[in-house]
Amino acid sequence: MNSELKALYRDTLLEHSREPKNNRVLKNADAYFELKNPLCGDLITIYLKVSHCIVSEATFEAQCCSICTASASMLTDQITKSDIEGGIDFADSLIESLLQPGISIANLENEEIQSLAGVKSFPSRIRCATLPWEAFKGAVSRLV
Amino acid sequence: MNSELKALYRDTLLEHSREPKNNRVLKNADAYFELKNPLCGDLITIYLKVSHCIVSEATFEAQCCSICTASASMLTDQITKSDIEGGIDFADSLIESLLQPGISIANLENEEIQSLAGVKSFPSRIRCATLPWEAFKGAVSRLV
Amino acid sequence: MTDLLAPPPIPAALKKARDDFPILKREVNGKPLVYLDNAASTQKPQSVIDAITQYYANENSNIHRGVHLLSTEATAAYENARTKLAAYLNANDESEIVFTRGATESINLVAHSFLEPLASAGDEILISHMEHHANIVPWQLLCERTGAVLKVAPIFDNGDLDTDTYISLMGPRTKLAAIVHVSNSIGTVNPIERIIEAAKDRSIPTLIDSAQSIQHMKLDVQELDCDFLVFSGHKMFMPTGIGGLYGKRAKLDSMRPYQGGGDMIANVSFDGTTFKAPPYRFEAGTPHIAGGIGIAAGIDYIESIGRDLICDYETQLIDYAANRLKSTAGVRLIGEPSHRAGAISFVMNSAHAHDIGTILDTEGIAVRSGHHCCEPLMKRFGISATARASIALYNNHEDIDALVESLGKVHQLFG
Amino acid sequence: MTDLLAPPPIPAALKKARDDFPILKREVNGKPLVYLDNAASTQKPQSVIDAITQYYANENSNIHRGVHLLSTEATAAYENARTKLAAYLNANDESEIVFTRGATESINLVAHSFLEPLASAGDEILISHMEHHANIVPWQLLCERTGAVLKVAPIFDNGDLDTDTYISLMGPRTKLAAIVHVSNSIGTVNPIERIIEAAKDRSIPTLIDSAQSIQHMKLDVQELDCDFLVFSGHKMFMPTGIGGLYGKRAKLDSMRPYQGGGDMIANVSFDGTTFKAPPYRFEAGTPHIAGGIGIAAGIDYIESIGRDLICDYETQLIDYAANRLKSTAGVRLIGEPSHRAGAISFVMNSAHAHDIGTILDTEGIAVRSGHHCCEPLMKRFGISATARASIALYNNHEDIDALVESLGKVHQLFG
Ligand SMILES: Cc1ncc(COP(=O)(O)O)c(C=O)c1O
Ligand SMILES: Cc1ncc(COP(=O)(O)O)c(C=O)c1O
Repeated sequence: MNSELKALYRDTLLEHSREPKNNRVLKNADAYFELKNPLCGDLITIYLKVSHCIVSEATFEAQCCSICTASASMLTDQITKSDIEGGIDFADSLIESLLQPGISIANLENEEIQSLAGVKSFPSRIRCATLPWEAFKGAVSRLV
Repeated sequence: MNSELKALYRDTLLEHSREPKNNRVLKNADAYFELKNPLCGDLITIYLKVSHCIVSEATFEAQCCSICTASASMLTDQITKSDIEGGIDFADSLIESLLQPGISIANLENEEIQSLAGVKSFPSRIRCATLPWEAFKGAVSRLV
Repeated sequence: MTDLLAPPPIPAALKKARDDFPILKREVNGKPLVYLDNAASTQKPQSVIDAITQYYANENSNIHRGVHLLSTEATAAYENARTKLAAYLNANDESEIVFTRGATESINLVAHSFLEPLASAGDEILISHMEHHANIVPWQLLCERTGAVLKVAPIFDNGDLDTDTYISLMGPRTKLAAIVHVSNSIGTVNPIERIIEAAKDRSIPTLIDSAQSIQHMKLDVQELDCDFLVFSGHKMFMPTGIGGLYGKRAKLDSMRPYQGGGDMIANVSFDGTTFKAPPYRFEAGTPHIAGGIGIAAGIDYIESIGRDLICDYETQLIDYAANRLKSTAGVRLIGEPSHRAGAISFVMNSAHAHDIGTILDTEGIAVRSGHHCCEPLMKRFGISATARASIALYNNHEDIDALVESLGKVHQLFG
Repeated sequence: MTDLLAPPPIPAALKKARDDFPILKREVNGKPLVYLDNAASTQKPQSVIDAITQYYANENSNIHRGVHLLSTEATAAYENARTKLAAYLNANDESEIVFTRGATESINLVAHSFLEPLASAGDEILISHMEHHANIVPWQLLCERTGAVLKVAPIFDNGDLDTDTYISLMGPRTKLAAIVHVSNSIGTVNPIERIIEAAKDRSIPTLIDSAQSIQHMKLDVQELDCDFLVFSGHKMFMPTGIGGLYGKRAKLDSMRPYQGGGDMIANVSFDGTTFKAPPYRFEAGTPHIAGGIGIAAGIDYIESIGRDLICDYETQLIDYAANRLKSTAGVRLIGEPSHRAGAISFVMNSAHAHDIGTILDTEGIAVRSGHHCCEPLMKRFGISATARASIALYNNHEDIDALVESLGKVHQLFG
């Protein structure tokens, strides 16, 4: 296995994909958002429960690859208990750092999430990593 | 001027194109047929007056090149006073001999018409020579 | 009893053929390229590439309207491609071959020029559950415009078409029966002879999507007696941006134009415009001339090897591949049709199709991962994506072996 | 006073450019090729030919749906062409560039996806009398389907558009004002800035047919502020079978799909299908990938010389040609527009356009003879055909001189 591939499939990422956290439908969600990657058919739904601008619960449901699953698992972990605005900022800077060749994602605090950085050597997989974060933003936009 | 060009623009042909015979509308025609070469916009109409299966008068009107004009001029000459069936046979064998690379047109009696043979070296001009003959066939098909 | 896992022998003509494709000498990620994505697009032999280069470097000119030599030459070369395609499909006349961008445009052309004027609310269009989006969406758009209804025949769990039901869905209001000949995602070969026969009995026009069969087997449109047949050049060793529609002349004659513009008109005037006879009526504007010339070269190439030989060998190779994949740990085939050509779809217990694709890629192996433009079919099997290996004449058992070996690594990684 | 018959000096960049086009080294009928049929199709520089060869020999793969390297590379190369075209036209965003087969398909796309849903019986579409069939027939077909009416603005005897009348024909029911930027048959440059301005004042959408201007001058779609602009690759040194449509994003967003199939959908299901955002919504099926790559190479080529330099030089050369032809015995120009680009049409007293074309061809000179897909314009001038000389950046005064000399021979022969 070459080194880029090793960097892509780090243990942290594989663990999240094998045993994803918060991988279930949230029946009483305040908002949810379904998003699809039309290139491959990957499909993800993010569910949010929110009170006083704080995410009290975040879950997801997906038909997707290991990277997307791991990314969603980390996302739900990251944003639970955080305030919405902070979550959006985090999502924005993560998406940007994955899309822009120049920017590293080292400056994001969450170390687990840094294991997503491996996709940057695989352009066709970047969208797999960003999809849950885009869905999260979609869900937030639906909150009243 | 190269030899093929000389063979194309023989004196006989140029004379017919400069002073075409029967180049007029036939008011009391029994049938007429307009035909266009959509590749270049050339347009020709053949008019026929017929009695007892003999062409008594044949004329044409055209917006076309020298070859088409000369061919039409020769056509009206050739078919006047001939019986219709013979005219159609003549048209068919002329068209075939112009279209088929193998066949020469030497076996057609009319010597003037043999001056059309030059088009065979200019594939894009063959239709110019056949157009009047096709229009003639169209006009015959309209006779009652 | 034959050994199902014995690699098929490669005929001499095909051993040599591999050298004709320059891209197969390329390395990908430091490994020799193993190209198993042929259902998406095949590679091009040097002779096709040369024909294109030669055209642009020596003959380039617009066609159909010039008296100068370049134009006459280009016109002859382009029309020669039509003649060759007509012979390749054994069409009755070369005017039955319409050039398009590919299978997709061909189907859209039939939808617009043939079916739309005939379709009223409540009329039916019959397709199957295993169609490519190209043979679904144009009909859905048409249904939206006309009120016609799309009827979808089911498939069995093994990926075979439920042909009886397909035929039983042919009714008095069926205005077209369209069917894919070979499924691009699961490789099923459909019994189009039987379908066409049944449709003819009921006077229903037929359209065959041969995008995945024309490069793998002999097709004879007169024997088949279908009304329309569509295909793409880029999937049969030819350039991108060109493909075709075969249509019975009587059908084409009855059809309205598709796009409007130069070259498809007899007369243009503001009082009224008249149109040329088929095929030109359907070919507006400057066509993809270099593409046509590439089609002619591509047909020459295929014929120089022989379609029967290609078909025989490929059948053995795809069966070999299916058998090897079936006995690979962690791999599950999607669709095990009774008659297969060209393609195999599979999933793995642990790794998603995308992950498989990425890992294979680092080994130099190109397969496709995704829904293969067959979302309804994917849904039918309860999945969103598969990995797909698809072959062409230049593939051999070593390619399959490399695939199987690398899938072992995937299995290891994802457990 | 400048000497009207003095040949324009050739800038160094363009002197060298001639060597970039392999076909210009060819002989035709034993004479060096003098290619003056550029309005029909331009020749291709080696760099464009190489880009195509390179693609087929090393990168060929289907795009947009693959995770393997070839597919990723091909997708990037194809999308790079879109980015370059957007920059070339100064579009606001690359999603405003839709790839099509060429100008003809682009206009048909606008007719189907933009105008048809808006057009009711009695609505009007405005064009001019000097349009190419591509900017006439699609609207006629649309009028037939919807009951809309085609309004045609007249032109003056010198071949200039009667712009005042064109503008005065813009009314409350005008749903689109379409106009050719540069006439392909008589070379008139139309005042599109004024026309677009007037249309905007009346909230009428505009379509510019730039098939004959995009290769001769700088175009800035944001400055022009037109809604649509169409062009063909093969007329701008690029491959056949590819071209484009620029459309303002807001307009494109409002439009229904064109062809249906793969790659233009978000979701396909038998319950309902949803479509992608522009430009993909309008690009169904496998595109002409090699064509896109050729577009990128072609733009690089043009930019390496510089559009301003090309435009300046060509203006001088076409004026030189017009002046020389005007003083050639037996020659009559058709159209002497106040502002000319690219093309000159002429007839001779004695020889028909076809005869001229044939004789010039034996001298190695390629011009076009016919109606140039502008039958209404021909009728306007009371003729059925012209001979047309049209230039590109590699032409020079020697080409014009050769033309003029050979016309002398025609005059001699036909008297
Ligand atoms: C002014 C103009 N518009 C449209 C077209 C049509 O272009 P194409 O045939 O490449 O679609 C042409 C080409 O002849 C043209 O000159
Ligand atoms: C079965 C089938 N039909 C239609 C198509 C569409 O072909 P294209 O994208 O070349 O138009 C494809 C190609 O993916 C296919 O596999």
